[in-house]
Amino acid sequence: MKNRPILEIIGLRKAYADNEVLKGIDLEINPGQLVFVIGPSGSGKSSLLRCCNRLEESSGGQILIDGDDITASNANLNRIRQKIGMVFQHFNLYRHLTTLDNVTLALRKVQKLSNEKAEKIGLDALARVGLQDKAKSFPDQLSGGQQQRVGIARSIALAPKVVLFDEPTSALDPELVGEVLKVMQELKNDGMTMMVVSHEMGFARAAADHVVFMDQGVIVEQGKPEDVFGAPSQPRTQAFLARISH
Amino acid sequence: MKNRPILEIIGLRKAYADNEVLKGIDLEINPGQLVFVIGPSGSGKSSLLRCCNRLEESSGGQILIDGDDITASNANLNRIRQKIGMVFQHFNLYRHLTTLDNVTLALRKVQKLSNEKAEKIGLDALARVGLQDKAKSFPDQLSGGQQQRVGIARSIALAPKVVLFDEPTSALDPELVGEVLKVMQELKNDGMTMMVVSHEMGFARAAADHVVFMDQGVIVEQGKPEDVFGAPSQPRTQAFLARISH
Amino acid sequence: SKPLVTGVDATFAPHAMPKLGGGIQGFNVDLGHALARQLGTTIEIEGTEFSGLIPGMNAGKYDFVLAPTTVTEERAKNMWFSEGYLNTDYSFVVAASTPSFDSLDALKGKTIALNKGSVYEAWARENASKYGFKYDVYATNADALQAVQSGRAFANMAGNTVSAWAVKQNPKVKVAFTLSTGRVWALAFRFGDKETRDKVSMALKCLKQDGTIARLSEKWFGVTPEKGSVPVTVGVGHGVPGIEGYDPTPVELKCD
Amino acid sequence: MDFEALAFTFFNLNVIKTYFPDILAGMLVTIELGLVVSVTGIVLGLGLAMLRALQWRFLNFFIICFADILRAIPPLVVIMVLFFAFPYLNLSMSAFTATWLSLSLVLAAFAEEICWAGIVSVPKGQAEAARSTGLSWWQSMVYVVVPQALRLTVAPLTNRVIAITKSTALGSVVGLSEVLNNSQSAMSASGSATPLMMGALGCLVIFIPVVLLGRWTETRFAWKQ
Amino acid sequence: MQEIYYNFFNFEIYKEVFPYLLDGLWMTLLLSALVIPVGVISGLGIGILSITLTSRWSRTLLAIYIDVFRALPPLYLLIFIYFATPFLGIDLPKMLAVVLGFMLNNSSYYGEIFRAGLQSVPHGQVEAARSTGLSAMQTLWHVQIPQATRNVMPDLISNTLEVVKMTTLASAVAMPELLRVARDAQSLVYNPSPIVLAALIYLALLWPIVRLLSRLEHRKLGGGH
Ligand SMILES: Nc1ncnc2c1ncn2[C@@H]1O[C@H](COP(=O)(O)OP(=O)(O)OP(=O)(O)O)[C@@H](O)[C@H]1O
Ligand SMILES: Nc1ncnc2c1ncn2[C@@H]1O[C@H](COP(=O)(O)OP(=O)(O)OP(=O)(O)O)[C@@H](O)[C@H]1O
Ligand SMILES: [Mg+2]
Ligand SMILES: [Mg+2]
Repeated sequence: MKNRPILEIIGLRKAYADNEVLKGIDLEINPGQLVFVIGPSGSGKSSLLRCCNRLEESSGGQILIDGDDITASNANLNRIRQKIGMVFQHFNLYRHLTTLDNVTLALRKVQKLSNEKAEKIGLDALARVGLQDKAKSFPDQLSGGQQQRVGIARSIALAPKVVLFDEPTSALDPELVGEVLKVMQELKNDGMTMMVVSHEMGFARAAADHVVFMDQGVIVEQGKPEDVFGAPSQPRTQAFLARISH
Repeated sequence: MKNRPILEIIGLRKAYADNEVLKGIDLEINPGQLVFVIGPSGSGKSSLLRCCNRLEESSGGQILIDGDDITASNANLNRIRQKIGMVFQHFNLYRHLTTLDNVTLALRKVQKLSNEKAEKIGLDALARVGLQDKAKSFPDQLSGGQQQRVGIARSIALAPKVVLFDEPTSALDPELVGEVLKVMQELKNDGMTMMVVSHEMGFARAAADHVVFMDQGVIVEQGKPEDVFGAPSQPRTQAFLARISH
Repeated sequence: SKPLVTGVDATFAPHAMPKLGGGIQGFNVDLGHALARQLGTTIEIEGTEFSGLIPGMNAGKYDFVLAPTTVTEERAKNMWFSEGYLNTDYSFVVAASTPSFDSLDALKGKTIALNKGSVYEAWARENASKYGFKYDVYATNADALQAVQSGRAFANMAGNTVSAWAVKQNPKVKVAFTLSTGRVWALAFRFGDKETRDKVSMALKCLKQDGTIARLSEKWFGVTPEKGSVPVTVGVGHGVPGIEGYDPTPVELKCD
Repeated sequence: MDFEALAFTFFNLNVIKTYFPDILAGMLVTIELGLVVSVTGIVLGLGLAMLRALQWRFLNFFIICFADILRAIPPLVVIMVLFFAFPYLNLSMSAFTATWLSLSLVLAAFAEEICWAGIVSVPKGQAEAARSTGLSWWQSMVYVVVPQALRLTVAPLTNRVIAITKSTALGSVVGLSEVLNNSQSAMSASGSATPLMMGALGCLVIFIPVVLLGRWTETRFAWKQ
Repeated sequence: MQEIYYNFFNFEIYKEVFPYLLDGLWMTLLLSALVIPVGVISGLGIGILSITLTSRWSRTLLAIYIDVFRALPPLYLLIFIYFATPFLGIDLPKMLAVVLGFMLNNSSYYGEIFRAGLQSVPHGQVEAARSTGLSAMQTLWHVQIPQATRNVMPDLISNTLEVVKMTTLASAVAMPELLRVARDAQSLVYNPSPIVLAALIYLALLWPIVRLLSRLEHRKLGGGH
């Protein structure tokens, strides 16, 4: 079982009405891997991530998380979702709750932990992102970088098997990007499995185990970062990489 | 008069309550120049721009636009503001108006042009940013890059003497940044005077005539882009440049 | 036995009005209690709005309407009445400084103020053009009288008993003229509810017979009814003669 | 179930025939009053909200007091004071005027709060963009901020307009013959509860279009995506 | 001027009727304590239905419910519920009838307010909550409702003020509250001072609440200078 991938995406399809935006995606993520997904706007990157914890219903294929099929109609969604964290571009912190309450809400309400236990775990998670002293602050009192770090703490507090990041730094001032990437790097070092959609190529080169280039709903090219970035084999990949490094 | 700067900032100070965020800024911008302003978050870049068209009241010093003192208590604000355009980080397009109406509102209401004249000028401005076919669209129907280009059209439609850009691309997907920078480059080629706050160093190297590095309310270093970026003389500048190119 | 339940509109002094210490009082409230005593039972009298009284009675929430109700042919199409227990004449109340008058001609060109939904409103509607006056209707008689005080109306027309009370309370107004009408106040019952009507009417007859009504008139209006007037004259049948719902069968008085 | 008795009480045909004209006349008064109250109330409320956006301390204090007081006291009292007390100051007004003015003030108080919330919700950048192109403060309010604010206010304003227009019934204290009063008068005169039913139906006829108009406006002015 | 004092600010009458008005105040408080929570909770239910129902039919039915009960004058609703139900063989206790009548009316008003509030919560909030495993109900309760409530606090306050004042209608089914008691007292002394006194009591009761709640909102101005 050691070799079993944590996340297995098999022939995944997704259509909005008549518009098919994922046209059969196959992807495996092994424990401890950081998979980096790039691709032009509208290529389906977000849709892929959102299908993985069923924020969107897929229209075909399967997604297995640690062996559980999240696309099954009888899947215990709320349980499986605990295994798969998600970090959003716009943080989506609960504005009415303190940082700590943001992090502990699911612990208290889904895992039904006592307040003390949840708080302990929550403070640990905040410590991992370097924000234990902001536990009592509200999101509106934090900078964007801090908010995103709380967003990360919120998802790792649940001890997920894999965390999905959807452009975690693209709503941030360039100066604040670094602090978030640093936290992600530390998670990676601690052995967390991650799938990251981002345009931070520098980070991808440094931290990714595997890079996936998507376009128009299919995986066009994938491989080690040095291969995909250094010597892309597909013209579409080449064009894209040229474009974003204006 | 040919040599007279279009924008002259003389000993500008700005305080929010007790917190002085601009501590005597002196800066001149000559016709056709593109001045690039960089600096860490909170250093006062936005405050500087906002004082220039008096969205904020300065607390000391003078700002002369084409010879008119905009900080004078009897300044005819609405007239002077026509001479100085502003492009915002979050576009700030009027959501309830079409693209064309966004561009023509001030022409119709401030310059009191007839609808036909205003439309003609508006369509010209939209054409300059490559969006004449989106005249009847609403902002929510456009991509971020398109919205920002409309924002630029809105300010150049008034034929300003100088346009201020406050992080015009930092709310955009990396893929969309290029199209906005391209428009800015074209403006520069057409001889528009501009002051730009941005983190797009590549663009600064290519297009800026002059780079200003601010920190804690003062100008720490300034000069040609190759000097400031290539061989910064101040430790603060060096640290900042190192930080944002993680 | 089950207590009688009824309601009054407590904005109708001195027939029904609040007791400042709590509860309600007035001629009709006393009348209600006397009726109950006569019937060997008790009575619950609720202070409510006139709008709630008629639907309340039809719905069976109230056994009858105790609030002073002037008998009219029109109302008799939808409810039954007991015989009258008081005459109701119409008094015109004016500002204290206005001279008294002795005929309706004095109203020519003037505005009078009335209580909404009252017989006075109906009267005014019929007679407005004849005497050349205008009229406004107000939510309560107190509002109508306020209109006179504010100079918005020349006179307020209301039942003589009510006007007498108002004048006693408020030295800035006075009764200028009283019009006799021959109308009576009676208890109102559900249309066709013969059993309750006959039972309560019988008790009313007894109260006339033993002088209770006359005593209440003295207590609340300071007026001793003349011999032969409605408060002291027991009618032959149940109801008001000449009005729908009248049962002319002579009634044999049975009072305990 | 006693349908016959129910019908006799609430759906008495004879009574309906007799009082139909009265109810109709009352409906006209309600519609007329409702229309003028809505217009003046909303315009006044919007104006106050805009003035409040000027943020002049002294003025704001009065606007807030106005809104608080008129929202907290029963409109009945406002009507009575205007109608009965003002004549002593030689300011006499008709029942219609007094009711119109009072309800307009009350609606203005509510509308001010609603519009203010709407104005606050428009991002600061909108006004800044307008100001930076040379629009005056007033122009940026009128052409940019308020049109966007109003979208948010349609739903709560509809609620309030209906509620306030229904309280035209309070006009009865000053002798105004609108639909609810006429139905109550008719009930009292006829001794039947049927006119109440007629009044209620009359209200439905008047207000359902208002509600539908509110819903329509809301969808019509949703942001074009 | 003296006339105004005599008729509206008559301290002797104030003193005389004050204890009596207090009885009415208790009834107002009691009614409010029952009617407001029921209205808010049922309104929340309607608001939640408004954003969750998807089928055309159920949405139309809900809209009809909301619109009819917003359009019907609550006085008639009360009268019909209390006085028409006996014909159907149901005998509702007074209190229940009042609560039910107000519930029908208030749930539509509060329902529209909560709908607007729930719609104003960004969808990302829901997604974040669901992605951590919170169920739909938990998301609603812990994330959407608290934020929605904040966003529509001004409307909630305004509407609640209206509801407190509206409890006066309960006097139609013989539950005399503050304003009604003041009207009775006015008719007793033939002087409108008790009404003004009642208004002052309302003001004393409601104003602090309004101010306090407004404080909690932390609203900032968006409309630039
Ligand atoms: N809710 C939706 N309804 C309909 N179409 C949608 C929806 N969400 C996304 N799409 C469409 O699906 C396609 C893929 O969208 P997706 O957001 O997955 O792309 P992306 O790669 O994440 O792009 P970006 O870089 O802009 O975030 C796009 O064409 C988009 O218009
Ligand atoms: N309205 C305000 N009230 C009080 N302080 C303010 C206000 N606006 C800005 N400041 C403060 O002024 C300082 C300078 O802010 P400014 O926005 O000019 O910086 P900046 O260089 O544009 O930063 P960024 O890169 O984050 O946009 C900061 O410390 C900020 O907190
Ligand atoms: Mg995306
Ligand atoms: Mg800035």
